[in-house]
Amino acid sequence: MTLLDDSSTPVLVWTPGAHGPRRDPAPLLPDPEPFRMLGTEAAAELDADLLRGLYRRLVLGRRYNQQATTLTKQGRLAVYPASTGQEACEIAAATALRETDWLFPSYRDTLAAVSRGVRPVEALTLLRGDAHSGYDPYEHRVAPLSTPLATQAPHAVGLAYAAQLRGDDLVAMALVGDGGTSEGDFHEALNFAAVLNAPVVFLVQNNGYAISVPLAKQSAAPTLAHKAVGYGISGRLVDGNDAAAMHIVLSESVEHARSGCGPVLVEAVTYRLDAHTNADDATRYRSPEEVAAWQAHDPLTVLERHLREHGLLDDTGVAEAAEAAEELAAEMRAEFHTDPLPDPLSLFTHVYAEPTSQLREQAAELRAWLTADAAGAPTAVPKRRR
Amino acid sequence: MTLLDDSSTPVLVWTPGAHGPRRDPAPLLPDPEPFRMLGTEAAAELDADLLRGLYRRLVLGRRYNQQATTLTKQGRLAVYPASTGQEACEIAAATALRETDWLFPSYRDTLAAVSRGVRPVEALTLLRGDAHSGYDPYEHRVAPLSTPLATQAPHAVGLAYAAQLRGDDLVAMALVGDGGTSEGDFHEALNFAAVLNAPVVFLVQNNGYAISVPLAKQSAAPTLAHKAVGYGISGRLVDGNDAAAMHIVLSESVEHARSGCGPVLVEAVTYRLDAHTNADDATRYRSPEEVAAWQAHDPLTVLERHLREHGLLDDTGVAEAAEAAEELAAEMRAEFHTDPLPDPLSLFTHVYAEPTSQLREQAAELRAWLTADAAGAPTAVPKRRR
Amino acid sequence: MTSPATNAATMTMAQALNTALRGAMREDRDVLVLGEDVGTLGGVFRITDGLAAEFGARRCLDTPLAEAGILGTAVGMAMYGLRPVVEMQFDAFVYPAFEQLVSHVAKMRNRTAGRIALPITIRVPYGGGIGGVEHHSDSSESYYAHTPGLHVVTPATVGDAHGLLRAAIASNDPVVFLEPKRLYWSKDEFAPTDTPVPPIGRAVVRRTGASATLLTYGPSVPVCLEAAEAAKAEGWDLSVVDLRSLVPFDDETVCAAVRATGRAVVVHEASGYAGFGAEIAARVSERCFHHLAAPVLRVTGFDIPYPPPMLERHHLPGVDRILDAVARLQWEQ
Amino acid sequence: MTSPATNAATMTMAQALNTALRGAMREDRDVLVLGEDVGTLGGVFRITDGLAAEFGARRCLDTPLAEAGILGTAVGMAMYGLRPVVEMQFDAFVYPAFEQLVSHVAKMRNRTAGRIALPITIRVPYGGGIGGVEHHSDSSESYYAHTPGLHVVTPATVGDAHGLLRAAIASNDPVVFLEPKRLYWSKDEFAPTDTPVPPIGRAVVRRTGASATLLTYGPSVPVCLEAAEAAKAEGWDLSVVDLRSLVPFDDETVCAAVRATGRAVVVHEASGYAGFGAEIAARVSERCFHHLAAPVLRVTGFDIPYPPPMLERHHLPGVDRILDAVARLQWEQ
Ligand SMILES: Cc1ncc(C[n+]2csc(CCOP(=O)(O)OP(=O)(O)O)c2C)c(N)n1
Ligand SMILES: Cc1ncc(C[n+]2csc(CCOP(=O)(O)OP(=O)(O)O)c2C)c(N)n1
Ligand SMILES: [Mg+2]
Ligand SMILES: [Mg+2]
Repeated sequence: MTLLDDSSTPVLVWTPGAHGPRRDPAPLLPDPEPFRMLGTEAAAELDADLLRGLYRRLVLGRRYNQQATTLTKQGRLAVYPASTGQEACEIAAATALRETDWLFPSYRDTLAAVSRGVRPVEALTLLRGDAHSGYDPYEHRVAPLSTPLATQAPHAVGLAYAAQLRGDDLVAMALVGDGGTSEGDFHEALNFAAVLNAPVVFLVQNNGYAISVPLAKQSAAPTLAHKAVGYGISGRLVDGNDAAAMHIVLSESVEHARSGCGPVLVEAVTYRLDAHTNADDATRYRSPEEVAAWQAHDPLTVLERHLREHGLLDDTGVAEAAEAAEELAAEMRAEFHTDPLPDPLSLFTHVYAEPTSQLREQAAELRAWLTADAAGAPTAVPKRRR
Repeated sequence: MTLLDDSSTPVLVWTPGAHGPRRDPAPLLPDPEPFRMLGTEAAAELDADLLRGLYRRLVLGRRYNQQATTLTKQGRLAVYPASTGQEACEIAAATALRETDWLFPSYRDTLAAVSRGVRPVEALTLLRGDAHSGYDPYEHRVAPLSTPLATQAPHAVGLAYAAQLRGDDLVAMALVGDGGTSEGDFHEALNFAAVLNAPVVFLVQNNGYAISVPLAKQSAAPTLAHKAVGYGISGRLVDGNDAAAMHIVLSESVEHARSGCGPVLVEAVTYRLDAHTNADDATRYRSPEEVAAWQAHDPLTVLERHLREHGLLDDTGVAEAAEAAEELAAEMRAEFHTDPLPDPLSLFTHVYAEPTSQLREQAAELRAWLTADAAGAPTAVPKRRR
Repeated sequence: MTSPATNAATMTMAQALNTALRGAMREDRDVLVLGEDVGTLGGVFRITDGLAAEFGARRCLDTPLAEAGILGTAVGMAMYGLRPVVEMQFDAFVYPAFEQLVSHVAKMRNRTAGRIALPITIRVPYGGGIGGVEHHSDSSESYYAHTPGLHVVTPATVGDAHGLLRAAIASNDPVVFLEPKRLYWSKDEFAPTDTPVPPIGRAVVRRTGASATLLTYGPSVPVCLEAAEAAKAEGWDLSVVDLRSLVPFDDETVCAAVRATGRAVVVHEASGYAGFGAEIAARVSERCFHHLAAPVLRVTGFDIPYPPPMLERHHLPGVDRILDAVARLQWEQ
Repeated sequence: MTSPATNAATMTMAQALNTALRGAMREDRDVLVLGEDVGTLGGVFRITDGLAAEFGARRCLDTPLAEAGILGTAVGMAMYGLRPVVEMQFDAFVYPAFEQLVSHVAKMRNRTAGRIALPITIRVPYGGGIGGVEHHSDSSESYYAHTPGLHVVTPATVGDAHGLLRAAIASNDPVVFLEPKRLYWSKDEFAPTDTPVPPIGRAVVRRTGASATLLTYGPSVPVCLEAAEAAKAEGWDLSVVDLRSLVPFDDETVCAAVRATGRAVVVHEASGYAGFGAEIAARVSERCFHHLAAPVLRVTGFDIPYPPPMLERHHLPGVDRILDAVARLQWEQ
């Protein structure tokens, strides 16, 4: 079935008489316009529960972003890269996957992790600063947040391949930013996935910027989804601020991959409404007008408008969602109220399965210093071991 | 003119109302079949001198490959990756460029370098083993042969950008193999070239294999030329064994780049008739039938047949070309007749502009050992400095 | 640390670096800056602030997000005669460009027998102590120092930041220029015009003492100076040598300073194992063997991945650990 | 070097490595091999010969030509419970995968507090002496040894090649497995079934002598043994320690061997500056200070890019240079 099946027929090389494309590129190309549901006629057919569920998740997601941002102001988080404005993408990444599937998030995607069940405090541990990764990746099948951009994309391919080799039903989804698509690892991951026919969905959240660098300085492609054809896989273009469209396109893509039809590259066109992180000054590189234009297309507004217009949401529904969101926020505040006290000696515990003798020596040294410290060493050279 | 002009209009971000492709992908896509001239009706219109020139170069190129291979058997070359069967590509890379342009060859492309004027002995120095690079890159504007695959592609982009910045008329051509297209550097180079609108032509010689790995295990793309669209540049597909088609497509691509229309990705479909190198055993991974099929499509045969059929070549012409080729071969044999005696102390001369004090110490050490050696140190511990 | 001079002003190391770039770009139109966010934003640390405005977006170039591409492009630029200054956004993001660095940047002059020179400056904000999340606090100098063909320098003062960066840009060899990010906001009086450009390859003795010698560089220099102050209370008078240049190495200054005291401690942030301190300790032990009253000790980061912010203070060599090492220099003999 | 045993056969190191891979794949279906040309061709050095035929193309996987992709894919495989053995075709072609190696492979266990283990073996044919063109003879062990989270081993004998590779594949940590390519065709009697798997982290004393101790590993082990033979004529009786494991380091064995003679020379092929020998010399100088009658000397490759084939013999530490260093160990004292 796959290209590399043991039993495969002799490898195809183009022969002089058959030089044409090995596959028809036409079906791989994305639609010229991003796929949209909300605001279209087709939207009327959508399942009301699905939409209401997406709405509640969006409200939660927005509140999550706000609360995390507030935590940075209170010094409870060292830094926070908000996904405000991108919540529809983050959430759909979770709703499109089965529990047994895997998510490979990038550093901005804590909301996607939370949407898969990771507790906010664990998803945010990296950004609080007490540990590198706060959650057990195997619990909800969420790989650790990847800070080096696009480097987790090949991991998704390897994991999906391994599952396929074992005969397990599993799709891996890797999240990358528009900037991340420029990295070599992105290219290599797509190519490996295509050649291995690994069940992977690559979701590019094109939010228009890589920190300060706009898309026009990042890529000259017609759309980022057009990159798919260069790997022989399907490209999809979707409105990333349309939660229904996101859910549908990602679900279709996941099923495409799951059914053995190969990986899919999805470009979601969206916008980062907040600055890159709380430490960034976005006014240096984009205009208030631009931000305002996108605010009008806020995924939450778009969905709420649709729901209200179709009589699927009333003030009670809004209030209920808001209440759930407040609960989440309160839980986050409570979790972050206390300062974590990571154990300094934990520095040595997980470098290797067993600490080397070198690390044992160093741990002993640190222990001695900590003890001297606690005992209050003489004042002239405080804390020094004697 | 370029995307990054200082005076450029505010950067384009997709606005909610204008989500469609930023450029029409259709003109970027390669033709479904490789472009061919020889054997087509259009071939009759071709300039006879051009064709005869290509023929003479092909004959020379073939002889060059044979002679170099012979030199490995005689131990005069450490290793030789022949471009036998790919001579039309190698040669067209030279004929399509102006003297002021630059070529960035890969490790297999010594023939392309020689076709630009580099002396065979200098082009082959790396493979003889007396020095890393035998020619002055500035003399014929040929970058050193690049062994780490695809890594020279970004160099071509940087050089082309620098020339553009200085207002110099220059095109850079980078040669990559089908295997090399999988490397991250290939991707990054194409993307940089596209975004910077740098005048670069990327020529991929798709010879069906990366050592033993066939194209089907390297890429699932419709054609490698289809990768162009993902960068927003033009892709061209051409029969790499048709010297006329190669010359025309590369010339057009070079002029496309020169005139500021952006980089071009050209895929030449060809075949490596010899093994990967003299040290490789190609029977391990491909059948005699496959090789035979391609032998029938040998670029030299194809062109000779065309020339004879159109009365542009007779036995005298063939003999003349063969004679010139024999001269080249004789020259190569003469050049390689003697063993080079590289100076051991040259090891230290070009690490930095000025040797560091560390290197001066080490050079002195080596000098002392060499002197002791020459003086014939006592036998018990021969060559040891006392 | 520099003495007040005419037209001196107080500036931060970040400003001094910016001044150096601006000065080099004004004097030589072949100098250009490229990297992620270096243009409109002026870099995440604002080191390139204002350069795009003054010199245009093509000479202070916001590139796509791909470090191998950035460095590889710089190689091509340098082949054509430009003097590119590359900004790597953070230490760990040099790694994607490692092949370009090792296989091309470091080797190009050598492999072309001197025909192609690559006057590229690679600026790398490095080291910890600023509460950065993982991959933002690496000290990777050992990788570069072990790669023949690269110069490796790192300033510890505002004046040296300016001078060494000017020297790096003026060098006809590639220079890995390591900027201690936790010193970006350190301040000093300093006059760019009066300050001579220090030659690459010279260490400087920041403090002369008679008891023992601390050998250090970059972010650990102020820590060692602090330790030297604190050591006075113990009756130790410490020398502090700021290497400034890891490649080439100033054997002369270092060995003289060690021989003068007969005792030495090497201090750096990077993990100790096969770290640059091993080279310092090995050289000094070999070259000053008969002058040494005690083994050369190393105070370094542990052999662990750089820790999360809340634990980094335990990892970084501080005054106490340095004094502890000094105390172990076998004074009883 | 191993003593003849039951069912012993003479084989090359290449065959021993192949035997180890085959054995591991037979015993554990989670073991898989991936890399460039490892399948149909059996690798350019034929180390994976026959594995695709026996275990199928999906367990001995010819990948696309992209080293970061290969190693990154292996990371994902390992996350899912497989035990990938990656072949890097040549030493210098690890560099494109450096970010995956340093930022993920080395750190994954640590950054996930032990939740994700990466039992990946990264096989790297390394070192010179085979007349390879540029980028085919690098000794890059120092880069790996300085990266916490990686084990780094290198065999010098046929038996160790087998045993250490089995140990590497069995390890729950990532192991950089450096194969001295010029020893691929070295032969020895050896019985895979009888030979115990040596634990990673133990050095072995290959020769015991009283005059001085040579500390070495990988391709330099046979050279040192040869030097020790030649030294007899000078009246020197040399110990030779084969480190086998660079990380972890066997301080016990090494220090005992150095203390026993009071003199030591470190030998390796890699450039000396900030090379792994610096770590050995620094550790030994620190830990055996009062036992040392002379400084620890280093005999290494020069601080230059690896030279072209015709000059490599001048660069590589040979018997003469080793004996010259031994002669400089201050015997007159
Ligand atoms: C390999 C690498 N290079 C550089 C960085 C520094 N960096 C962090 S975020 C960022 C921009 C990312 O842009 P994009 O991929 O579009 O994602 P977004 O921030 O928009 O979510 C950069 C350059 C990094 N994390 N990793
Ligand atoms: C970065 C890198 N990885 C691996 C190699 C080893 N290698 C040399 S040639 C080759 C195959 C190249 O295939 P392709 O790009 O198709 O070029 P061709 O040999 O067909 O001309 C490989 C894997 C290399 N030179 N560089
Ligand atoms: Mg973005
Ligand atoms: Mg090929």
